[in-house]
This record gives sequence, structure tokens and C-alpha cells, in this order.
Amino acid sequence: MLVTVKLFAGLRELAGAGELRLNVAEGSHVSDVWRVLADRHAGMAAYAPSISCAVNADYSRMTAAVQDGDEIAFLPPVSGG
Amino acid sequence: MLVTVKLFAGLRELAGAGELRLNVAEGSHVSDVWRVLADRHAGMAAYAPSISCAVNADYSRMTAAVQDGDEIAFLPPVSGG
Amino acid sequence: MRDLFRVSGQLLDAATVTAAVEDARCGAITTFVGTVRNHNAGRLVQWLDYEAYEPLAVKSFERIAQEASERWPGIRLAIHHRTGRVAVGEASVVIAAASAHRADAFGAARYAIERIKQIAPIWKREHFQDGEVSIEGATADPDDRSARQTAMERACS
Amino acid sequence: MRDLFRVSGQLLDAATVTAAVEDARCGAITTFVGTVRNHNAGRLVQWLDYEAYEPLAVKSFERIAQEASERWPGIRLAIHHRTGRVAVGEASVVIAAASAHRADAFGAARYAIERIKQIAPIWKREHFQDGEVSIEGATADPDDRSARQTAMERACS
Repeated sequence: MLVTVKLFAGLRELAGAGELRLNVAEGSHVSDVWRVLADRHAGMAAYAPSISCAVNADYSRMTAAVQDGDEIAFLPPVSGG
Repeated sequence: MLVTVKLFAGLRELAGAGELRLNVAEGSHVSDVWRVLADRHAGMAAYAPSISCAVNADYSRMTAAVQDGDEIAFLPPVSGG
Repeated sequence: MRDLFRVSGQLLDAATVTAAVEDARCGAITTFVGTVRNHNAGRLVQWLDYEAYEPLAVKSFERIAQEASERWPGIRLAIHHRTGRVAVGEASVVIAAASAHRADAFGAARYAIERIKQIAPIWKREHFQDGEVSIEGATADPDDRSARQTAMERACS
Repeated sequence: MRDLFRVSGQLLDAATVTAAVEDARCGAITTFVGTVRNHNAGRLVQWLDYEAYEPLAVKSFERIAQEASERWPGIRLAIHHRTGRVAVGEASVVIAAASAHRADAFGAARYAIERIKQIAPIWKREHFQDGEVSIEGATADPDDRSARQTAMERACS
């Protein structure tokens, strides 16, 4: 199934893009999507302890199930304000 | 000697004026000026425990000495803000 | 003209007060606006009348700013208070505090409103549909350490 | 149109944010403006660039307002955050909190800025004369009770 991945700040820079399309296996969780990315982009794995995630623009968990067409966002540590 | 007395809020209402000229004895203190007023205007004495005072538009004390020409202000409890 | 401390019958403008403390070194500005509510203690308020001993009121604001800068070095504080009739929804007081640190800006603005209520020679009178009442709050003693301590405790989390 | 929660590239205006929360029942409005300082950690700042996941950032502001209203019932909160290049002296964030009680207005505004820094999906990049650096702060976990507790402690005196 196809998902859209949104990346920001340091993650965006490592991936060289703020938005990607990824094919992931049926039954995947957010953590599986993350693993695909971390395997593909050097340096991304170091973010694992500090990222959070969103599914379809709602805060979510790495353990959440992913549906076809979902927008999965990975959020490095934030610095707004 | 002659002093100007400024009165505000409840004190002004009791005296019927916001500004008075008073003749007080040489060597008077602020407390003496207050006593003259309190004797003259019914109801004013009840303010004694809660008033504060100023001399020439600076915070002062009832024990301060008064000079000829001073402006003495008596401040009932405040309610700004 | 950017007055830091002002007591006047003119309409207050928060942007003017804030502009008076802005500084490129300050990343945090906290502004407090006190407005006239349409009710108080269950009665409908029509307007308030504020009376001030203006020269001393301005000095009291300077004093409060001095006290604040002892606790929050580098703080920039401005206070404007209105006098005369103030309609429901209009501002009676505007405070702006600018600092490099947000905790200081919040602390100083809160401290300032507490101290104004304690020591500024300003009095309000509430006008209701069915009457009016003068409000008497705190004894205005700037040297009362316990009052100052209370203001500081409310300001500092 | 009075947006309570907004994330956009437009210049921020404190008066607009404040107007969004004004209410005749509220006598106290606390506004917080975060501006870009001309220096940070000893280096001269030229400008900041803010990047946001906009739809989630707006939802994070709504969430923060909901949290605030649990602690300060009746609080009215508005949050506007800017994105893109923000020059020195310009505002990156404006928060306004209105309440019948000044303690609540101060508390909620302070709580909001602490929570924004903890959970809003917004990232800044500092541009200096001699380079630039992305800033990474808090892990954005809205359910982290300890972070929320910290924000509450800073807000409540």
C-alpha cells in the first residue's frame, strides 16, 4: 500500500525532501515506515529516540497501524515559540 | 504657616473638596495636619488606620515635618488597576 | 514620544505601551491589559470612574519598575493608567514588560499589576444602573514589606 | 475573521490576537509576544526561519487551549505563530489569554508558551553572519505527563 511521508527540519534535510511516497507492506505500523526511511537515509536512525509522529495530521504513536493513503509525519525535536 | 491639602476619593467626598488651604502651627507634622482635618470633617477620623500620605507628591509618613507651602496629600485605601 | 509611565484621561493603546519597551535584545514581551467588566459582584456595571493623584501615581509606577529591576535585572517596564470615565470593555491599565527571558517578562508584568493595586494612588468608583460605589482596597504603603512580598510570590512561579 | 489559532507566513499583529479573545465578561488579558533577538549564545542573529507542519500545529494550539481550559475554566486563548523568514525584532509567536481573573490570564498565557515549545510541530533555523543552525528542542509528545506538569508548574505561582 502507498503512504505519504512528511519530513521536517533535520529529517527533511537528511532525506533531501519534505514529502515522499512509500510503498509499505499491508499491515504495517508507523514504526515499519520509519524503519524503511532509517535504512534508506544515513543519519536518520540517530533520531529514533527523539522523534514523534503523526498520522493524517493527528498526533499518533509508532505502534499505530497504517492504512493505504495515510499521511505519516515524523517530527524531530521541536523548537517553536 | 500655610499648606495645601489634597484629598481623594472618600476623603474628598467627606471634605466636599479635593484641595484645601490650611493654616497650621510652625513645627507641625503631617499627623497634625491630619488631626485638623479629622476634627473638622465628620467621618474622616474613621480613616485614620488606613490612610497613607504624601508630601510634595512623594510618599511620606505621618511623622514627617511640614514646611510652609508644602502640598500634603492624604490617600485613602487605593483601588487602581 | 514613548512614555514609559503615564496617567491620563486618554484612551489606552496596548501597542503604544508595548512599543515603549521593545528592544532588539529582548525576545519576550508580556503585556497585561485590565479592562472594565460588564458586571461585578453580581451587579451590571455601566462604567467606572478613575481618580488619581497623578504626579505621585507616575512616581509609584517608576518605583514599581525600580523594584522589578532589582528582582529581574535588565527588565524593561512600561505602565499606562487611565483616569476619568472608562466604559465597559475599555482598558483602565496597560502594563508591558520586555526581557531576554520569558519568565522575567511574565514575572515583572504580574508583579507590576499586583503592586499597582497595592500602592498606586488611584481610586475607582463603580457606576451601576441603580447606584454607585467607591472602591477602597489596599492601604497605600510602599514600604510595607509584607505587601511587597505577597506581590513577589504571586509573580514568581 | 477572528482566528483563535493560526499558523501562517503573515506578519503577526498582537492587537489582532488580543481582539480574538476580548469579551465583556473578561477584565484581564495577558498577551505574550516572542520576538527574534539580535543575538543568541553570543552570536549575531540575522534572521530566523520557521518551518511548521501547519495542520498539526493548529491542532496542537487547540489542544493546548483545551488543556488550559481544564485548569482555568472559562479561559479564552488565542495563539498565532509565524512561519518562514522572521527578521530581528519581528514576532514569531503571539499568545493572548483573557479571563475574569488576572491570575488565570497570566497562568494560561505562560502555560501556552511552555506547551508550544514542548509539543507544537514547529522548527526554527537560526541564520548568523557566518552560518546557520537548526534548533532541536523538545521531543514533541503531547501525552508526556512530566512535560505537561513542568509547564503547569511554570505557569502557576
